[in-house]
Amino acid sequence: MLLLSATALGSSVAAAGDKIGQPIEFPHDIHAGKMGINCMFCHTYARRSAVSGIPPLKKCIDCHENIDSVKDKPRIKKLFEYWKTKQPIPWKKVHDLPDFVRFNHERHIQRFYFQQGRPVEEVCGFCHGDVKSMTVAEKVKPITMGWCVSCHEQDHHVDTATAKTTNGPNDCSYCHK
Amino acid sequence: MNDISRRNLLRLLGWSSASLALTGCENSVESGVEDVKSYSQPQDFMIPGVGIYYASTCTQCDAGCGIKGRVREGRILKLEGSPESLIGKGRICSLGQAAVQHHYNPDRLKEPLLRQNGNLQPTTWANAINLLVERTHDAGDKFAFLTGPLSGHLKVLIQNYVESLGSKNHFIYDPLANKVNRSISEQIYGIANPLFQIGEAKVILSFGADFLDTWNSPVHFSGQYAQFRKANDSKSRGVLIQAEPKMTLTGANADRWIPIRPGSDGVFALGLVNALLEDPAYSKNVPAPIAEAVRGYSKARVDKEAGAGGEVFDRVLALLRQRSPSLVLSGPSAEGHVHGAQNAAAIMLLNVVLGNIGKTITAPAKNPFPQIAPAEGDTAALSAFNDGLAQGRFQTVFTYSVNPAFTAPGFMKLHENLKKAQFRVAFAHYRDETAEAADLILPLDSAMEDWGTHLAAYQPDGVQLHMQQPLMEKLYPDSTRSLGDVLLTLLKQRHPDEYKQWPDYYAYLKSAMIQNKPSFKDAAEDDEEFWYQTLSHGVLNVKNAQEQRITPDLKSLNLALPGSPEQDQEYPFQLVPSVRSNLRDGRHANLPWLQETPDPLTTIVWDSWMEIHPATAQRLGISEGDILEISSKTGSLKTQAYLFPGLQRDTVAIPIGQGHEAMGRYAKGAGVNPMKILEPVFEGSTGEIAMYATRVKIRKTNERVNVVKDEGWRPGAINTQLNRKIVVTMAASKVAVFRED
Amino acid sequence: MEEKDIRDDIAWAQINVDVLRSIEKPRLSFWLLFCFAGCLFLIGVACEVYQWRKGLGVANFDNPHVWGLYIASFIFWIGMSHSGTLLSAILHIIHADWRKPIYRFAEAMTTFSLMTAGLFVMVHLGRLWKFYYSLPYPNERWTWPNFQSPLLWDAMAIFTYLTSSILFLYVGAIPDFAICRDNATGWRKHFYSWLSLGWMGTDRQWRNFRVTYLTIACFLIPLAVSVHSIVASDFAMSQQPGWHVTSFPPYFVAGALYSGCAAIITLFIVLRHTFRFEEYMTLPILDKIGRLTFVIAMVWTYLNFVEYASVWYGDDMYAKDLLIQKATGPYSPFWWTMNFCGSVIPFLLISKTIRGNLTAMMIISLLLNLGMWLERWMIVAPTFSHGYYPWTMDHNQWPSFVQWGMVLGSFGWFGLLFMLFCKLVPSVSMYEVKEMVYHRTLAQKKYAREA
Amino acid sequence: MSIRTMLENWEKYRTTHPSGDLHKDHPEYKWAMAIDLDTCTGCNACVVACYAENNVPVVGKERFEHGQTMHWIRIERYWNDEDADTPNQGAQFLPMMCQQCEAAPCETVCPVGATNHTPDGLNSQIYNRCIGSRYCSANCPYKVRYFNWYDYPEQEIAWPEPLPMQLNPDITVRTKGIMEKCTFCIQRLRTAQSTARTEGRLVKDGEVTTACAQACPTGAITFGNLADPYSQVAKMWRQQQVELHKDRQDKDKTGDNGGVRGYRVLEELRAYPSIMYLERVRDTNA
Repeated sequence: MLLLSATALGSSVAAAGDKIGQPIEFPHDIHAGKMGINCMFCHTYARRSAVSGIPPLKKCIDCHENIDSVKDKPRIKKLFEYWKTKQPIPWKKVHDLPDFVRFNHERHIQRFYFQQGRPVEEVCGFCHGDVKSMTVAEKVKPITMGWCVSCHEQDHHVDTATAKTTNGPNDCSYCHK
Repeated sequence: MNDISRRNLLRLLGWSSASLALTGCENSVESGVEDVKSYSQPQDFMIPGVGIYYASTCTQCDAGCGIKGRVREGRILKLEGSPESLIGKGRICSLGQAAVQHHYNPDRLKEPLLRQNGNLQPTTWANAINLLVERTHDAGDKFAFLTGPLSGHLKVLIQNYVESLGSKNHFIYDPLANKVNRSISEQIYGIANPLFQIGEAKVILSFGADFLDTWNSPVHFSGQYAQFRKANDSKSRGVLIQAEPKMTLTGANADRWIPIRPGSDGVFALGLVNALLEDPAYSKNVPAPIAEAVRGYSKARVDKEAGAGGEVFDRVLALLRQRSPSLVLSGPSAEGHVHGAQNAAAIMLLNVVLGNIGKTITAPAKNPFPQIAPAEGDTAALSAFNDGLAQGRFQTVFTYSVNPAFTAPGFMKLHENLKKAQFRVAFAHYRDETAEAADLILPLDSAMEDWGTHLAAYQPDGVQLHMQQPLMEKLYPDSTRSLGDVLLTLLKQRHPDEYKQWPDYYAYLKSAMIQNKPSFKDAAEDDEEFWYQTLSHGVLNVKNAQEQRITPDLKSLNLALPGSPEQDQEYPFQLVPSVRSNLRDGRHANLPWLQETPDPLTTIVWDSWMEIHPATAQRLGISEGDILEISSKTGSLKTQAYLFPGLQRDTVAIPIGQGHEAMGRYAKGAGVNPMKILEPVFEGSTGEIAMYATRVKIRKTNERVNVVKDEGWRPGAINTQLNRKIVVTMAASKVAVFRED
Repeated sequence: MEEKDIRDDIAWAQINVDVLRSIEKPRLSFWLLFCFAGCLFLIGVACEVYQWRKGLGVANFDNPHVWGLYIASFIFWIGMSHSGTLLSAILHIIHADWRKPIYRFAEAMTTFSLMTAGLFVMVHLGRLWKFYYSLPYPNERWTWPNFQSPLLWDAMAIFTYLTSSILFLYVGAIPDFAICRDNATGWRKHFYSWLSLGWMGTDRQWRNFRVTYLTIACFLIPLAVSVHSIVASDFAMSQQPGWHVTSFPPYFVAGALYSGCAAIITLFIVLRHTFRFEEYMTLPILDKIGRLTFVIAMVWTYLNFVEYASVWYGDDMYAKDLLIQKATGPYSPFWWTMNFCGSVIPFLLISKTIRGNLTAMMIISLLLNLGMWLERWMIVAPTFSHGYYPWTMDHNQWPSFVQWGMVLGSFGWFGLLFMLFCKLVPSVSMYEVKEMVYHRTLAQKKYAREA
Repeated sequence: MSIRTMLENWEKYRTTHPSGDLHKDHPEYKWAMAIDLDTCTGCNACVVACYAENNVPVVGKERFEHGQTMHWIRIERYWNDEDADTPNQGAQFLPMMCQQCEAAPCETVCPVGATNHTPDGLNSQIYNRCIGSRYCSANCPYKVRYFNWYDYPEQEIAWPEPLPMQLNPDITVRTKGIMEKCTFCIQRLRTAQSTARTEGRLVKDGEVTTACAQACPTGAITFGNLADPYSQVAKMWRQQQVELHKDRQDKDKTGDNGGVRGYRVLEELRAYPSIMYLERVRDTNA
């Protein structure tokens, strides 16, 4: 039995910080870092929906149509091939929570970015790490329940009229579906 | 918004995650395992993780409620009622809810099948179309097309096609048709489908009209029923009286349920008429000859023939006198006899006598589009179709949205007769019984993938046109097609220049709608905008639809009712092939949700059963779960017994819709099909199949099973509350009335 | 002058020989029983594997019958466990000498039936592989089990009881391990010298030994009582008709002692035969156990009656309905058998001749335990068949072979452990039997002198 | 990790009886229902709607026969004793689902706290915490908790391809060994609450409803926030003189409830259910 539990405990921790092979090695370092583009310019759904989704192909094209300097780069070529065939790019999920977890991007961004006006690097980076320093995204934070709880159990002073609690919801049913 | 961008809009994403959702509660945080896709070119309002509602029309039954489908990540997840629809008014029934399971059904046809040397082989659409063309080009009157009830532009296309082949053989068949009712309404009210203002009535006397579950437009009636039951300052709580041999769901909700002898409805009604006419206040409503004709129907006679006279009769009479307006409805159990028309006439006469015309029975608004107006079916059409086959008059036969091989009564031998046609084509979603008998099976788009326009036969409050539009990408884009597209292709072969302007059914619909734009309420100026409006609302209200009035006509009213039949010793029981709302005529028997949902009255699932009255059962030594052999003059079947008090004593009931021999894993082999033992009896004036006129005998076999049902297993014939406060009942007279705030 | 519990002219050396022989070469019947138990156990294992892979449905649970034989047997085995330790401890404190030859295996019985009970909690779980959620261990999620749940109290109480009764058993056996060590050779020598913790039999060791033993004994008595009261609260704390009864804790404890004594009688006879213990497990002792059993049986009968009466005269219609159902419904055969075995059969024990007849006692003890097992089942099952809610009442449910298989398996598992124990540990406490012999011989010398 | 959290969490599991001051117990939301048995026709629309919304598996004939069905809401049909002859007044229908009790018998007994009370007055079920001791179901007076006796998702009958595409992504598909039950469509509630919170307001009445209430063709089911005195459901509870924190309503103490129809099933068990039923009505003149 103990052995059983040991394995069960062990399995709940996923490997952190390893690079994942993506169809296109997307350079976050250039976009977010060098160009300093706001995360939510591309990840536009994160503030409007529980799931952040993936930026639609159109987003990439709209800009890259007009950036001739990099048109011949292999990654961009590949991008336009997908666009021509109207095929969605089969990205791999980097931060994939279990099916029984309900994580709400919208609430976090609305609260910390829009209500408290914290810098986007901090708000997004808190869970996704310093994306500026990565090409394709890497999972650097454990995002296990314990890690979530480490915030939700603490008191955060919030001075907006609407927020009723001083920390996130602690009730199981808010995050478990 | 054109077809192409619409397809993009529905571009699927996250299919894989859908199937992975089955991993449930055991997995942990992952990285780089699942795929995540994005729309390539989404509309602004398409947000992953947020459901979007698209308006469409429910095609599960012919009521035609408007629906809104919740689409997420390009998948249709759930249907809700559309508040804009005047029929459903935002509500939806169990059938409608289950429609998504037709779309995602694992047994859907995924490719055209052609019969080659005896068995069905996969073939291509191109090949199929060629076959259709060559087998029909000189078919002429040797061509027959059997469909279910139709309306909208699909009806136009089908009719045009049949016409273009020079054939007159378009048969519209509806196994559950209320044709008798329509024809008598036509005769008395001058309108086939008058509106029943159930909400306005203070007392309803219904002769087997199961308006809450299976009759005409159940969801709409249910909404009205809620008003009917509500007491407020202006009106008292409505009283429902149901007279029928087998308790329907409506009967189960009645304040007084009267088990009258099958077919004696007319007698009961005329008894009431006769009693009412003694009062001049009522007699002024009817001409003398009628009063003369009904003179004979005394209370005593009603008691003798209907088995429901005496005190019950007086109660009903008193209520009808005290509470006006009332409403009297005639249902299938009254009409499904040789003298069904007379029964219906007698019942509707009661409405005239009570002066309900114009109060609770009103005329619908006039439909300005005769072309796309609903074409309702009947069972006489099946007989005609069957005769044609039997005489070998039809060489090429098409079927669509019907399953005659399953629903046709056994005595018709339709299955054999079908073989006489050389080329049988089934436009189908499943390999049902009819498809199995066909030479060519053509897989159609599901209702969630197809376009269409619908006009309801029972249309309350004006005229409303319902749009049907795809709620998601085709599951099998290359192998299923819309019937509309197929017909257009075929029509182009016949009259190229007439039809060449429309690339496909979608374009045809769109242009047709835009053509009719002027006749719709607040339609946008710009065509594209109007079309967008049409799709987003799903319904179009017809501008100042012309009102109609009812002037009852009691001339040539046939009230000649037969006396009570003498006891048949050999076949002592009357068979009621009852209709289950969730299976209907059996077209939904392959939906797991509906099979698993208990029948409201018996709570039995996944099977058929025969209902028999506990007292009768005791007399015959039958107990629950005994396998019985029920035989009529034309055949016999075996099923389990269920003791059910809601029956007239010498009546037994077997629900229809089960007993499929094909149609996929969920339907096949579940239960039995009572249609197969119906006697060849037809309604006198309309030639409809008399569904309720079959007599049977019962033999107890020595087999026994556990009846699979939801109610608990306890000793005792019926399931009571054991004096525990679970369902509490209050007398209407006691109920406190609250003012609506 | 009353009959002695055991002959007092047995030489101490003789005792060692007799007892140690049981560890080396028992009768053939021992091995037969051993294999039989093994087979039963394998059946249980097979059922568990099947259930683990398919899900609990194969055990024919349903809504409302969410509990079944597993919980019933769980209570039964917990009950079993009461005889040994409790009796041994109580009798030790009141200096009832006749306990000495039998308490060792009784305590072993306690330990092993507790282990068996534990197994049932496990196989009962829907997600056995997640059972550790119910342990209060600090974790990064900052989640804890629900300390309100009687099930959690159970887990803790049982665990405490198990550890302390193991301790009691072990401590009591140290001097005997030493004897074994001195007489054994080969691996056994190492084994026993390891167990006997360098026991030399010095005065100091004896003194400490007495104190320790007495302390544990005193500690065990309240513990044992509490354990079964807590198990009873699984039901008493719930809200269901037939369970929500105040008198459950004492009722359960009595039932536990009852089945425990019956079990002692059974094993007493078995051991006496297989290990040729006629000299030590003598009829006078059996006679005393018989009397004890009868007394406890009467206590149980009384409490049982109290339960029925309080339901019958109380105004809880639900509980009353249920009681009527038990007596007349589909469960009635078992219910009446239960009452018969539990309350009528024990009256046979009044007769001294029966108490002295091994076969009779064997049969009686088995019947009593059958009754006790049925009692547990009749507490659990009917409440589900005929609870508060009329719609879900279901009188047509029967445990599947999987459940029955596991019940058999549990007896096998218990048998295996117990017989293994007897093979490794002297199942009669040698040093205490010697005390008996010693004291009595002294006493007789005294008589002689006075005469 | 601290003892403080342990005690806090523990406290959270503890079910206290409603104090009578709704705003103390539930400052923002207290989800509740009112079901009118006079307009409920027993048509089963709610049942199928629930299957569609909550990924409830179909179990098939054999499992159903063993009483291992999973429907979260069931339509019950009772007769009177005298109906055995002729049911003159029809049948008695009752939609029964989890009553979301305020002092829920199931909550206190769960060994792992997988079912506990939420701030908005729901009786939540945390699937991935459940170890399947089934104590909750054993202690439920209404027997409305359903256990996954088999790995239903893996059963061929439940979701053969492509049926899984219909599954609602907002709610888990439960695997074997887990207890489940009606949640008042918590996924809908949470979404609505999150939107409201973002807009800095509370959920409006009628903004969110359960699948069963939305489908009901006669509108017999009313769902809403009892803590909002202006919500439809709160009005009905007031009108029917049913108070959440009472195990015996004042109007019933006289024996004659003065024609007010509201009642709660097995109220005397002091579980304080959140679903009020309105008595079925029959006209004795008929």
